[in-house]
Amino acid sequence: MAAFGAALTVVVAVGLGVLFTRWIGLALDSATLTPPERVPFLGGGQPEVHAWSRFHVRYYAMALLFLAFDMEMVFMYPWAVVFVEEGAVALAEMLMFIVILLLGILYAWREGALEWA
Amino acid sequence: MGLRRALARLAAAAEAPVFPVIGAGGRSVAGEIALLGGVRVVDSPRAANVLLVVGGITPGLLAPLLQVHDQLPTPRATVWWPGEPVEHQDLRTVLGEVVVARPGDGDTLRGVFAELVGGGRLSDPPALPDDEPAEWRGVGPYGQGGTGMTGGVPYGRPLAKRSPDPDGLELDQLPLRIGPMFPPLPPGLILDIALQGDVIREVAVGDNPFLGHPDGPAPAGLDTALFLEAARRPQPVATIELARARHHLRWAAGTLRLHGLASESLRVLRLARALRPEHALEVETLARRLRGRRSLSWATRGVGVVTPAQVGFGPVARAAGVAVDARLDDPAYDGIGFSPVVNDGGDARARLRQRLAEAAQALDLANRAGARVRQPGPALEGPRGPLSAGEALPSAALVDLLPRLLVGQEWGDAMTTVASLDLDLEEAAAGARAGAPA
Amino acid sequence: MRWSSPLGAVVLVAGVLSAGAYVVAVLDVALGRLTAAGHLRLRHALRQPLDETALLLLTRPSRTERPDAQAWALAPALLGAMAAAAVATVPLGRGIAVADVADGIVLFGAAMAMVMVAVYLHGWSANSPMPLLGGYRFIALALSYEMPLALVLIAAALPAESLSVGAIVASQHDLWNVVRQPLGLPLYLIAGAGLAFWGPLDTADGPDLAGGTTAEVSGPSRVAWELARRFVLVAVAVMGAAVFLGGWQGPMLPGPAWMALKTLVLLAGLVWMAHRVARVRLERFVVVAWTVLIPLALVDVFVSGAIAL
Amino acid sequence: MIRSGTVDIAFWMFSAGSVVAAWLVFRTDSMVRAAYWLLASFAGVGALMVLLNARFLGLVLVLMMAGEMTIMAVFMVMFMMNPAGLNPMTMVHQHRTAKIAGVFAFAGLALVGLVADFPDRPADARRDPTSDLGRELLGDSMLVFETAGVTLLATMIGAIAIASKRGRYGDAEQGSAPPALEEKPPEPAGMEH
Repeated sequence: MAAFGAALTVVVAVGLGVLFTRWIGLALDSATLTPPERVPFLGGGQPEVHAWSRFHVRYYAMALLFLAFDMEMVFMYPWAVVFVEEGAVALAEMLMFIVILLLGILYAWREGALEWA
Repeated sequence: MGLRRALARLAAAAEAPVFPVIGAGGRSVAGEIALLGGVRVVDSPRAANVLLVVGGITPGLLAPLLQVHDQLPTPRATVWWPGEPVEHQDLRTVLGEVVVARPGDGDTLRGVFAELVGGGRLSDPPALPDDEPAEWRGVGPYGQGGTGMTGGVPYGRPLAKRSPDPDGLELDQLPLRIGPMFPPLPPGLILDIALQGDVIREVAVGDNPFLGHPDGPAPAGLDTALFLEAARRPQPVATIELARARHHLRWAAGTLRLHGLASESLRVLRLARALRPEHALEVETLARRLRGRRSLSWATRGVGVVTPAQVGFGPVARAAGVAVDARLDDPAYDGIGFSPVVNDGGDARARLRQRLAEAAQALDLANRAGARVRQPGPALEGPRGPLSAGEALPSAALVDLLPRLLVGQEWGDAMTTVASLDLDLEEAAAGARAGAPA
Repeated sequence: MRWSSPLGAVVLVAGVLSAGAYVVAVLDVALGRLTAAGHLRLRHALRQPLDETALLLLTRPSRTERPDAQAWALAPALLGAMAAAAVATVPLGRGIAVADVADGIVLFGAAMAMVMVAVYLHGWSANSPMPLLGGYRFIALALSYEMPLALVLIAAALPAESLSVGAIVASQHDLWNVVRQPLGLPLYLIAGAGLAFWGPLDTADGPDLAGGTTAEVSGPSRVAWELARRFVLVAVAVMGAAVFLGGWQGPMLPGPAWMALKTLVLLAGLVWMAHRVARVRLERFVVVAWTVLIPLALVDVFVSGAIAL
Repeated sequence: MIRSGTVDIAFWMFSAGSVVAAWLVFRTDSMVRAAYWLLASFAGVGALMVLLNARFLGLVLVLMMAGEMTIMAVFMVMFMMNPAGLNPMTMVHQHRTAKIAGVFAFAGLALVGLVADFPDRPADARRDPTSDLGRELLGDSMLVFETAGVTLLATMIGAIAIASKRGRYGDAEQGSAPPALEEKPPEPAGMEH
């Protein structure tokens, strides 16, 4: 548990350290910006609308595939720990599990689901 | 304040981050900026402290220039390389503190930057008035400018509207006017893009900012000026071919930068700057090396396919497998073993290979041509296509091609495609004038 | 000083990250100049990163019209913090580890999964089209590299019979994983370049988006972001050195020196790659990641497993 | 070993943090913020699990939720109008039902907590829960584990079949009737093969 405490300390400290970099700049110059200075860069023009919008993510099918795969990966961590101890059974079992999931990738690839919609 | 002084001392020795804006007649010097000592060209005005305006500012470029100027964070300064002749807007009347320098003068630029950082020079004030894009403060139920879920102008701008998509999802489409100072695009190109996700749904080419000036662009300011000159007066073949090789290498440098190979791009620019016919072997090696670069092929293969039916001239057509070249009918090239280089595929990869091979071939021809002089008369093959008196210059036709090419492309592919066509908006404007009935 | 005491831990990790980030910047300038001009000036390379940082600190941070300011500020801090968490799991010498926990590579994986959150927030928060596209591109990239990244680390854990990085280092006493599992390191470096959106996988901050998620970032915020991003690169290299190059083990030199040397080798390789390999076309990379990299990573797991038995 | 007092403080801090973050999910107008407040809440729960010595599960929760919440954010932004909350709105609807359901759920869970007789079988703190989990997966729960594989495959195929419009043989909607959500004239089916 001490190790986790140390890791947490480090995370917080480095995060604050990076934030501090920004603070140096703000301390040196805190003048306000005019609206034209705040216009998003498009090469000289002004945007007509806010960029925040219902963004059409072209890889949504791949994102769904990832959800399933992410789940699969989680099973592999504990498997890896006991792998040598359990021997060939573990290898065979995981092989079966993975082959089933590879079918999923194969299907997705055949359906063109990995490409931009 | 001690910290500030210490930082300023360090910062004054840094490379000056420069955002270049290329105006009329500026293309020919633009390639040199990246090679100036102590200067770094950046991709966005937000990363720059010095705005470098090269060439003349036409009326169409003025408003975008002021906008980009204000997007530079303070401390900022503006340096202007007006070039000859100063027939356009005098920048000093619209931007208060402009330092005018001779084109290619890196020392003044460095000096301005050092003064700016050292505190000896005040940062430029904003050029545009302190106005909101739209009246919104105090409007709406929370004073945010909007109404309901998607109505009104919250914080000064409306929300995007939905629009059908071949994918079947009716999601928002961002109407974006990109350019004329967007680094991945050629200077002056304005694209009105309807962007849905990262895919381009509609494209219209905006008004060419180089058009509309009473005199039009001066041909002397074009980056193909030497070729236009050669179309009218006798010119040694070696000079023409050397200029062609240089042109293609500069273009290749821009393409390499776009594909994330900035240092390689500088190396090619360096080669282009000091190019002599003796460099034939070096250019040959470069062409072979880049041809063998898998990653580069991978990023450009199949992107932006142009068929011979769409473009029937210049390197673009030759990259699509058509052996068309004005030099074939040019007596000046008889007997020095010229035959056009051809690639197939017509995609961005083919165009990269095509231009690199043509650069190598041009140096080869320059060596073989000796003191041979080309006489005006037949059409001259310029680096983008044939140039003949009274006809439209090649860029004009290539710009017209954009809408059809870009629709349906992902953003990065679209940028690759535009870069691979080697457009010059100024030439397109000059060509439009030349092609117009008198 | 005990390295798991709060002060010791912070000094160790912040020191490794800062030193590594500086080395990356120097290598980047040096290799860039070597490629561009064929020669290098060491003094220039050593000074350049410091000068540039000073300039950025004196430059005013920009703001867009209506950004999500808090999330925008949070993004670099989160990115840097996650790099710190990743480095904390790695033993840098015999007994020099901040958090060599039993589930080390899971902690590393969790920290690196948060990178996606940080980069997306950085792109989203500006409320500007180019950063937005950059943020969304990174998600596509992250969803593609994350699986190979986790799988090659799992493969390395097989012979160690433990998820702890210390145990993985110890398991390489006789033979380094780079030899025992030849597929591991290349796959790991590809995924690692993706993690730090570095070189050929810099699709999020690329020049075709005028800087992508950094297109609206100037001054100190830019320092914070570039620093955090280099921290991630360093974390990738440190972990790679431990998991594939035998970590702190080696003859003659003390452990930390070996670790530094191996990390340096990997960092130099990553920087070299950035100057050498063109940026990928994302759409193509995604397909290749799923149809080639993931199956290869699975092969790596099974071959490594079969060898470990 | 850290003194138990520190662990207690950490426990309460993470608990409070999780609850506050979960509450903020409904207080923000931005879909991205909502998703990431939820992630923060999950991360707090993950930390609690680590404190309870379920280290693997705690870390894996964070690992998975980082990806999952990002995907959720992306999908929410895709389909919600006004995804960034530029015009203020409320994330809470059907107040009366929600209040009643909330009170009942809380009371029920609290009751279980107070009344139930939890087994008191402290596990050996030195045992590694991760390897125990691995042995379980390869032993008694092997069938569950393999069933999970098949379920995930079904999930993948189902998700792609539903979400992807472009199919192997062309447009997936070609020849199919549109869903009866809106009044639309049915498209002539089977015009092209």
